[in-house]
Amino acid sequence: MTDVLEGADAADRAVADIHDGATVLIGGFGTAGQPMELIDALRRRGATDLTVVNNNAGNGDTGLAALLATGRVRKIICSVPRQSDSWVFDDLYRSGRIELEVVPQGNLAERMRAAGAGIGAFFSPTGVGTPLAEGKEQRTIAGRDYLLEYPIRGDYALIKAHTADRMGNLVYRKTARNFGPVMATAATTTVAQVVDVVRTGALDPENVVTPSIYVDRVVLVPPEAAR
Amino acid sequence: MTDVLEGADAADRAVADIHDGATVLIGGFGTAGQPMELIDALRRRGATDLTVVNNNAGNGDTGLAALLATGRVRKIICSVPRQSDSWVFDDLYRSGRIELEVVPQGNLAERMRAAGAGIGAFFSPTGVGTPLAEGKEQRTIAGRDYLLEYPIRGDYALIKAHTADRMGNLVYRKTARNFGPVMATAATTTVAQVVDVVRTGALDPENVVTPSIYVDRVVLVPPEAAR
Amino acid sequence: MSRSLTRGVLTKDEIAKMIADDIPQGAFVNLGIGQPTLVADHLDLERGVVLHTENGMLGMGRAAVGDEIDPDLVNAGKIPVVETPGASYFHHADSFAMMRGGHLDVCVLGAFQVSVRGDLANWHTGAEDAIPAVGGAMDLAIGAREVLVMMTLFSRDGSSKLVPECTYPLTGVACVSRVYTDHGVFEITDRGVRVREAFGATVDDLRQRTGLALLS
Amino acid sequence: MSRSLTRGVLTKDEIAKMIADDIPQGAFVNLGIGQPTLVADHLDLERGVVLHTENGMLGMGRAAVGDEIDPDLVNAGKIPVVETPGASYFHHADSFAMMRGGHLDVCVLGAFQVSVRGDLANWHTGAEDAIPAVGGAMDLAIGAREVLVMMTLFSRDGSSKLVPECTYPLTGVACVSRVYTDHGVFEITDRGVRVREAFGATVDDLRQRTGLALLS
Repeated sequence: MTDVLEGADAADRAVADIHDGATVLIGGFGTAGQPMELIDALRRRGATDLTVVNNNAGNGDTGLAALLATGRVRKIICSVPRQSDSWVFDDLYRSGRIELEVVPQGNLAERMRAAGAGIGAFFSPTGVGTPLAEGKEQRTIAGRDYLLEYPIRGDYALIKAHTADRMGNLVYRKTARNFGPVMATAATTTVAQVVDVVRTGALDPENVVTPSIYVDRVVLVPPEAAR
Repeated sequence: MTDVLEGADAADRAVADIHDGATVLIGGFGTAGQPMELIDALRRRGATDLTVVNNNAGNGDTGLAALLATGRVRKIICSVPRQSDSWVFDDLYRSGRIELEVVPQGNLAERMRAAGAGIGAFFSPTGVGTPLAEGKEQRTIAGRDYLLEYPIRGDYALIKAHTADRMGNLVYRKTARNFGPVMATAATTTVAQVVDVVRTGALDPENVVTPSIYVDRVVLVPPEAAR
Repeated sequence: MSRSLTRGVLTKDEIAKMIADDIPQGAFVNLGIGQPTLVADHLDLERGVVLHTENGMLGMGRAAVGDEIDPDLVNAGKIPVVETPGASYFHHADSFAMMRGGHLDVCVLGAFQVSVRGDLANWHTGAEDAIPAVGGAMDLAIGAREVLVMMTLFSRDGSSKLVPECTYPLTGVACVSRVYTDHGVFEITDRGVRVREAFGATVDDLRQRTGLALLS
Repeated sequence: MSRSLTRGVLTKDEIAKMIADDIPQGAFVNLGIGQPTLVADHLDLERGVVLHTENGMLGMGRAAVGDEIDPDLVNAGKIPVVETPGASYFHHADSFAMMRGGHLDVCVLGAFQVSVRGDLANWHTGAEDAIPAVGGAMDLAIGAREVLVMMTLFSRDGSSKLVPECTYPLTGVACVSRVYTDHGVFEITDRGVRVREAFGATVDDLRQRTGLALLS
């Protein structure tokens, strides 16, 4: 059953049980699909020793970067940590205050998909013969080389969708969809912020992207409340 | 680029290059999503020594059962061969005229998904400790047992969707979706029969289920032409 | 070892109702092919239970009648059904990912045999000339968080279907958590099989008839 | 070994146009971040080329301007773009499945180095204090049917970026099929690197300057 949370403190209530040491999958590709209000609430929550999974490692001084700046993220798993405006992460990394696991973007997505789909591990074609193959089991199958990759599971997923119905079915908008549907399947508890909540039955069943079974909490962040 | 074929002989033209020895993935779960006109065209085509992948092994005397009855299918890979009306298959099987690989339905879907996604093999939770585990590599990962499963690729996929646009983007209808989107990704050449073809741009990009990249040929079978 | 003990005390519908009553509010549930589909008739939809069908749907409703019948909308048994508000459709790989990824709260399956440690045999009689058909049973057995079995306690020849070790080929290992039968409800626990309820028989009767050291 | 040979003869736009002209009709194409995005400006959309972007879209159009800018519609470089008729959106796992499954006809990537056997190095300089960022480069390198590289032939220090063996950490092994540079176009073949075209230099000039036994 999905809880639909509304009101000024909805985001804070939605992340209130995220515990120290939790692994948190955070959606978004750059700012598209990034659940800003949920990340801010997680920062206010104050849980420490977190592992964060995101495509990037924060941009500028807001959102994920602001969370990293608190020093409460022990490790980040991402494909593109360094960017022109990733100074918060860069500083933490260079001073040895954050652990980094760089994962090719396709493996990042597929490893979370595997977690959600009950796959124990899979042989991936990506990264063979590169430094990222170090320590990984390699196998030749039907004449091609693969590396064995393991699932990435989250205790929580914080994602951004566009519209939810009251049951928790989700649809997304354009390329803001990105990691959201995959992360929703890979976490024990999935929290989705949306700009609109509609009555159950208002979404066409053919067009639901994330079925309600994957969504535990919906947080309504109307456009005027979003930054 | 997707070819859109129309007219009385469209289905025949769409399967005209299916060669002896081909592996053909055929969509459908029972009759829902079963591409009847394409199967009939494949039967008329006369290619022999085929391997067919379908959830079932034919029902009654039409469609897949009629194809099997020609004796031109060497092997069938499916999850539910025997049903109350699978007499054509039953007879072929009992008289040793067809080879059978029984695959749990989830492995059937996931093995085709793996073929489409470039995965070399994957550790599946299904079938451990059962007769279907025989001969398979077993491994314990994080305390759970898995079996190694390999991709199922098709030379051709014959599927049924509801509507295509001129570029080959597809949408399906209700539970007739079933194996179609997965098979479309797993075959070298995908042929989709549809009841309607619309102009490019008429399908909402948010709601496309099978992107055009996976579709090589669209065959228009208007409702009045379908049985 | 009377005939009356072999014949069930509860009807299929009564067993189905008992299972339905045990399904928690808001659960996501898959009902296997055959007898378990009867459970749907007893589910109070007000309690927000959502039915999954392996052929790509959440929010499956009851059997379709009359004009509702649509060949594109069927359940795992290929019976036409209806759609409920809040339903969604997805393809087969996504449907089984949902199942195998542990997202379904409950599934209800029929069985030929269940062992005291929860092994399930429900896909193959083991007969030499039988054509095996596994469908989604093995995926459900390992995928759902709780696997409930609905079956008669005794087979037609009078032998118990709750057994020390399955003699039929297995569907899944140590996967069943509770067995609903016409003679009683059995919990599979780490310490053994516990009789939760017995109908028309004492636990001792059931011990004698099944030959199992049932806990009470 | 003149300065004029180190400075390219072709501009980035001219290289991009050459690549665009070589992309077959109806191809599904991914353009990497940075210089390769210039190729989009030279693609004749009448030829039915469809652009894929790793962040979940087929049918990506040109950069968005003015009111077209939508923060929910960006390319892999996070630049706002527009959508073309026949576009589709999908999630990240589906997007990379499309890439890794070998469904893209062509991708165009930048490079630090390409080896004579087609090894690609474009993600990491190997410097001790560099923070590595791999993105989707390794997936594209092994996924696209044809991997084209767009780069200057020489680095700022004058050394050839087409090399006998990459000294930078690899992105992919034996994956590049053709290299477009400001001095020439190079085909990676089983027998070695063949100069398809040379600009403002003879093949011998290029042999001498790169130190490679180039085929002509």
